[in-house]
Amino acid sequence: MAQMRVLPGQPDAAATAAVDLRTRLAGLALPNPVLTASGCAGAGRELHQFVDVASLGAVVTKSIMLAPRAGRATPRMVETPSGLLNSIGLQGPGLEEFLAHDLPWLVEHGARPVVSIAGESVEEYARLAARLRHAPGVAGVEVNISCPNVANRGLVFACRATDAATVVRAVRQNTAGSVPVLAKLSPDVTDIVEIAAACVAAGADGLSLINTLLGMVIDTTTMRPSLAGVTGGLSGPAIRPVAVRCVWQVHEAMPEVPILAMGGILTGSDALEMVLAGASAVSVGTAIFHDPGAPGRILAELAHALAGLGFARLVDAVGYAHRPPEPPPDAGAGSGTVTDAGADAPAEGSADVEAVTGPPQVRR
Amino acid sequence: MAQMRVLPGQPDAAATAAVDLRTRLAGLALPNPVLTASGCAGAGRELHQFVDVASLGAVVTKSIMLAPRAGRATPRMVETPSGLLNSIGLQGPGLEEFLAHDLPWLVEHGARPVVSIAGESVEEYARLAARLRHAPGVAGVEVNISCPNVANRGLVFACRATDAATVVRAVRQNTAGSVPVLAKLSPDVTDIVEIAAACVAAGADGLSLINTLLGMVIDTTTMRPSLAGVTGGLSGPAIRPVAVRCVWQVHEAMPEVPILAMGGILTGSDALEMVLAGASAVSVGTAIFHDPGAPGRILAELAHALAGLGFARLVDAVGYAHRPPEPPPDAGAGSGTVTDAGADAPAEGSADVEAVTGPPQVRR
Amino acid sequence: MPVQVRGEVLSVKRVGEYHEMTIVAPGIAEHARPGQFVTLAVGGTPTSMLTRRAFSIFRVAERGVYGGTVQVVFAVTGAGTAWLAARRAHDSLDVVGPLGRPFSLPRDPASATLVGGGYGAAPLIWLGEVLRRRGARVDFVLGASRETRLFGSLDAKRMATTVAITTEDGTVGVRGRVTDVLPTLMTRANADVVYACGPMPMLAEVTRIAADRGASVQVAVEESMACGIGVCMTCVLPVVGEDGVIRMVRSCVQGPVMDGTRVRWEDIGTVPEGTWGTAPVAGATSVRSGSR
Amino acid sequence: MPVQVRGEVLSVKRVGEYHEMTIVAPGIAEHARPGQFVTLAVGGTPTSMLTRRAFSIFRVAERGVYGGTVQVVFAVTGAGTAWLAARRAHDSLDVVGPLGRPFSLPRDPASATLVGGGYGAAPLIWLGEVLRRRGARVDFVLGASRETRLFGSLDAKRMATTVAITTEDGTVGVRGRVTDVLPTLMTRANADVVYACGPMPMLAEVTRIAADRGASVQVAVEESMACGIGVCMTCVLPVVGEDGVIRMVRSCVQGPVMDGTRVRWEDIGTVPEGTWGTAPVAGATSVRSGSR
Ligand SMILES: Cc1cc2nc3c(=O)[nH]c(=O)nc-3n(C[C@H](O)[C@H](O)[C@H](O)COP(=O)(O)OP(=O)(O)OC[C@H]3O[C@@H](n4cnc5c(N)ncnc54)[C@H](O)[C@@H]3O)c2cc1C
Ligand SMILES: Cc1cc2nc3c(=O)[nH]c(=O)nc-3n(C[C@H](O)[C@H](O)[C@H](O)COP(=O)(O)OP(=O)(O)OC[C@H]3O[C@@H](n4cnc5c(N)ncnc54)[C@H](O)[C@@H]3O)c2cc1C
Ligand SMILES: Cc1cc2nc3c(=O)[nH]c(=O)nc-3n(C[C@H](O)[C@H](O)[C@H](O)COP(=O)(O)O)c2cc1C
Ligand SMILES: Cc1cc2nc3c(=O)[nH]c(=O)nc-3n(C[C@H](O)[C@H](O)[C@H](O)COP(=O)(O)O)c2cc1C
Ligand code: FES
Ligand code: FES
Repeated sequence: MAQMRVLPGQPDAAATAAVDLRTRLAGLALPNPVLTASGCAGAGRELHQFVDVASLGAVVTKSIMLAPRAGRATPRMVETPSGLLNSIGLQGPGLEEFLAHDLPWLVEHGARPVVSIAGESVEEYARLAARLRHAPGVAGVEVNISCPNVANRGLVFACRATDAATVVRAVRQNTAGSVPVLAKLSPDVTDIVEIAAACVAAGADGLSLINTLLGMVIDTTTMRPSLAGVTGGLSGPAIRPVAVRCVWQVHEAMPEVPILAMGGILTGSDALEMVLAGASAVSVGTAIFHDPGAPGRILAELAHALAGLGFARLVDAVGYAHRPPEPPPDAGAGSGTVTDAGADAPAEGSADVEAVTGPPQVRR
Repeated sequence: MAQMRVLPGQPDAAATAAVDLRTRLAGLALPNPVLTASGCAGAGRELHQFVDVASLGAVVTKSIMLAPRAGRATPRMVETPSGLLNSIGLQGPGLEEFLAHDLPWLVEHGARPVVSIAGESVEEYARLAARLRHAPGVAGVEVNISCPNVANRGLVFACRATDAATVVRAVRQNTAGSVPVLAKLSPDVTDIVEIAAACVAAGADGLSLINTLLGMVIDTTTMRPSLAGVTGGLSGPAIRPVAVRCVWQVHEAMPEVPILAMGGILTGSDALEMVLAGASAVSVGTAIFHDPGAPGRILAELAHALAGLGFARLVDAVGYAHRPPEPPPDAGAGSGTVTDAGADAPAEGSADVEAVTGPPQVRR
Repeated sequence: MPVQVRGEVLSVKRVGEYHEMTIVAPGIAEHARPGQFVTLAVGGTPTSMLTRRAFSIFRVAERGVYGGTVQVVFAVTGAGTAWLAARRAHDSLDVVGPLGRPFSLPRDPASATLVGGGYGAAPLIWLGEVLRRRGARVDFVLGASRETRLFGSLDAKRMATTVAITTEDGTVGVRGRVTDVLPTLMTRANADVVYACGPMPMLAEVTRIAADRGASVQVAVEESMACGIGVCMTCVLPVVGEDGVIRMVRSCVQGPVMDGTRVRWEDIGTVPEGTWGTAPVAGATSVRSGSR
Repeated sequence: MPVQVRGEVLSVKRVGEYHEMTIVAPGIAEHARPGQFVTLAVGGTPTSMLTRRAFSIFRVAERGVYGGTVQVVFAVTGAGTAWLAARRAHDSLDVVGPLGRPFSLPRDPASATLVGGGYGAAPLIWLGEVLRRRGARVDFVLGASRETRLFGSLDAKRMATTVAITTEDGTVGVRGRVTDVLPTLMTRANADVVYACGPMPMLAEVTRIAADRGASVQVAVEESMACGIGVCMTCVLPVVGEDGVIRMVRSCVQGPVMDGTRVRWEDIGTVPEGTWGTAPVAGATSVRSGSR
């Protein structure tokens, strides 16, 4: 299983075209399931040079706060094995500037903007939501609750079910009913299902899984933390197994709740892994830094992979890995086949998602 | 910062010899700080073909249970980006066989055996400890509390401070006072400092940080979880930033508690990172699979790195990154140096731990 | 005893759909025996691929011009083998070996039938040469899905009494599988022992056929391995011991060569009931217990 | 507008302690201007190194035999540049560019002094050629720690009115730093504008010297970058705007070329008090707030 096949040949357009890629995140209908991850695509403008923002399922914008924010001191980033540790500190222009410039730009260019919001108090979240309510073009709201709650000794909202729920409730109450609210959870908790359930009970229409893992790197030449912010958020393929596990657990517990999955998605196969685990859509984050064309490439690869597995519709693959395994294909196990050891696996460069078991007929 | 420099040239012996590598884990005096990680070196015998077990700080053995254990079905392992996901299920011969064959072998070969124990109830841990009390040669006991507690709906002991503390207390009470008890914690918790504090209050002499992260991989060809055990433990360099963060947080909160650090250590520089974060010793796990000579190589590289930074003793480097940054060296910042951009960094292949700031004189 | 050496690639050449790589690896060639394997670190520095890749030793030369060499034959099936296929002469390679148990050789001259599927033929060619030198009769059955995945047939023809070839598409030899022709061949050769290397289902079937005919059977299994040296417990499969007890046995150190009749083929991928170490812990699972 | 292309390595050659790499990268050469950079993905597939490596464009050829080519000059300082240095002709390379703001050129013929430290000379050679073509007077100050880290002095001599060389060890030219000789040189050349590329402390000092003498100064900064295209906010430094307000400015899109006098050199690595966006959130930190 090549986990990080980068920039392969474009899958052929016919296969892509054959698969119905439409999906839904609660009330939000999307033309396809590949979105950008908050903080990894700005407000879409720069990325648009490499991928047409209108071609994406949606653009999730960098978490916006009420006021402009300078962010943290530098260094803000350090590369880690198959990962990235960042401590940006939510640098951004503040809500008013965002509404004046960024949101209209996205709408004009045909993108579906999912606006990520961040605050340091429940009231701040409520005000952000209320203000967004009157902004035209908001397709959805993602609530980044991985922020320190100043009212509670800086404890991150996402780390306590009650705190998380309070924020989500405030946002939900201040958001138009037609606009879905997604709660974005942190994996840095003992029981993510508990937090997920609390957010859903508080009105979240869907869940975004996962935010970065808290990590740290020490520079062995300066003997000090590499980041000015000391700790940072770990993202990229390194964390994908943790993300898949979170999606799996939450989907297992609440199969009816739509999940937007992110964490280390670098290829169409990675995106498919999330879909099979239970995600209705995926966000591409760190991969954009590695390959600015990643969202478009991943979408094409995903379509190709789905077609190869015999899926006619993306939605049929959502959560598929949770089904009990099907009986082995009729050419039973001990039947003395002389397939060459290993040689039947797809060759280098071809998609590693070719059907091995037959297509899952049951659903077609 | 090359994070994963594998198999470089051996650092020169002179530098290694110059550094005093002795360290202590609570009552346990070790000739050097490089140990094996539980489950990654069996009981030392096979590894001995590549690294003399007597030359290691200690050998931490595979977690042993009271009874023999078959472990989980296969597949038990899947490679992930810069990581490994495993679900071995604690296959092992059981305590009696371990005491009859494995422990004596280690003692005979001059190793210091730290015996890792695992159980499914507090009583099982207590019995393991009590039985070990009378076994000659046990240098220390590591308590693997990342096991499901059958009495508490299978909730892992390491996930609740009270459960963790109960186990540690039982083990401590049944272990000779001269033998240190290390509690090995899971990073899959909201607040690792809370669990650490509970274990220390319950009598742990030191802490082993960290066990694997709960993760999962789905095979996109079979569309089923890759591991027979569905979820597994994520290890390797992918998780190192999480491990460093845990060591940092715990050392910050309880600087007096000795820490044995593990999680993705692949080079001497990685080991040094853990030491600077607060570890008194480190365990090498997954790296052994990549490079069976890793423990010996890492020790040599660490000694070389310490010498390069001007440390005469390993113990002086423990927790060094927590000290306030020293004033910039006298050749002040804006002084117009025309060092070639980038070119002063150590060249390829040379240790990336050469002093950039002067040696930390303060401590010598 | 296995060693870890910094090897040097001498050559990589294509053989059908496979790659044949020759590596200067002093200290390994000298002690290797047929059926043993080496593991190679892949991906360069820094690599994202931590587990070493295992390959049967195809051949060794104890005194090449450059020191002992080891040859392996491999198919490109993923990123690790793709990286290996892209190596060039003089590239260095981290090699560990020889690992595992070799095929055991009959004490007296015997009739040996060697059954190889795809690249599984590689270690058997070497084994055949050793058997011939000891006076054994050697017959080969080599099979593959198609001609380009057949390996070693020329070498086999040079030494064997008979060589039967099967391909699934019939491009060369008999259309079908090695197990289709094996029974006839064993009878003709009056086989005392069968040696097999290839995909697991083939090994299971070869074992059944050989056992039915009263021949002893040694197979080289291929299980996914994390360490290859016996420390991790990844590569296990259920094997019945002389005491009749099933144990989860490490194929890297107690294999890869095993007595085929001892392997619980139908139970691979499970821990069969009654396996040593199952009783006291049956049913203990939890959401968070997958690991460690 | 930057593009992403699958480039092909044409050659890698050593120049002193540096590597000069020529890449066929159609679509990039055609639109690049001096001071811009490209980013390269490193490590192969699968790579453990996710961030692209940034390099100033040394030269472009719009119509090579093979299509537009881009040249970069780099020092091996870590695993990514080591991987790049090991590339060979025909290897493929993922290239994004041209990125960032180029040096802006004086409207009228002027006297320009170009100051390069180490490989920082690379983009200045190209800039010098462009300035010469526009009729400017060009003088160079090139410095390095030692001769083998000096880049571009021959090219500089071919086009410049004067070329001053400094090395810290005195192996060639004046023993010392570029900033030691810059003041004299500027006076002699009657410099209107100074262009500089090199380590950050050098840029700070060059800025001070140029500003003192009333020349305008453009510097190409080198900040650690995660994306290189303006989406991540990694590469910021404090810059004073025309309105007098300090902002944390992205050097990948609002640089790398900046007006040296606008950069708050002494505050790099901090968020100076009063920076736009600091007031309302001052002091809000927590153990778990490092991320996101
Ligand atoms: C004892 C032994 C001998 C072998 N001999 C040969 C040989 O002579 N020629 C040859 O072509 N192949 C042989 N194999 C299989 C070979 O190890 C795999 O094809 C190779 O590891 C695939 O690596 P990859 O990176 O290309 O594939 P990936 O699928 O990307 O590898 C991912 C992980 O799965 C493991 N893996 C994948 N396929 C296999 C497999 N079939 N068996 C075991 N582990 C696997 C890899 O080692 C790695 O850990 C042997 C395997 C074993 C255990
Ligand atoms: C706009 C710009 C132009 C540059 N032009 C050149 C050039 O022409 N020639 C040249 O040799 N170098 C240049 N550099 C520096 C070059 O990008 C780094 O030397 C290179 O990224 C180091 O990679 P590595 O893997 O070898 O080092 P590592 O230290 O292993 O890299 C680890 C991480 O740190 C980053 N990093 C390390 N050093 C630097 C640095 N000095 N500046 C920015 N990021 C760094 C890497 O990009 C990577 O993300 C430039 C940098 C920038 C930002
Ligand atoms: C540089 C950077 C900035 C980020 N900023 C935000 C943010 O503002 N809000 C948010 O909810 N998540 C933020 N994230 C987290 C990502 O949206 C995503 O959840 C995480 O990186 C995992 O996905 P990935 O591995 O694909 O990057 C950021 C991640 C990175 C790397
Ligand atoms: C295959 C495997 C088996 C392990 N078995 C155990 C175990 O029995 N007991 C234990 O406490 N930790 C076990 N661990 C966890 C390691 O000891 C270590 O904490 C973890 O792998 C992180 O270190 P590393 O990244 O260096 O491997 C195991 C890890 C692996 C990879
Ligand atoms: S592969 Fe580790 S024990 Fe066999
Ligand atoms: S490097 Fe990402 S914004 Fe500049």
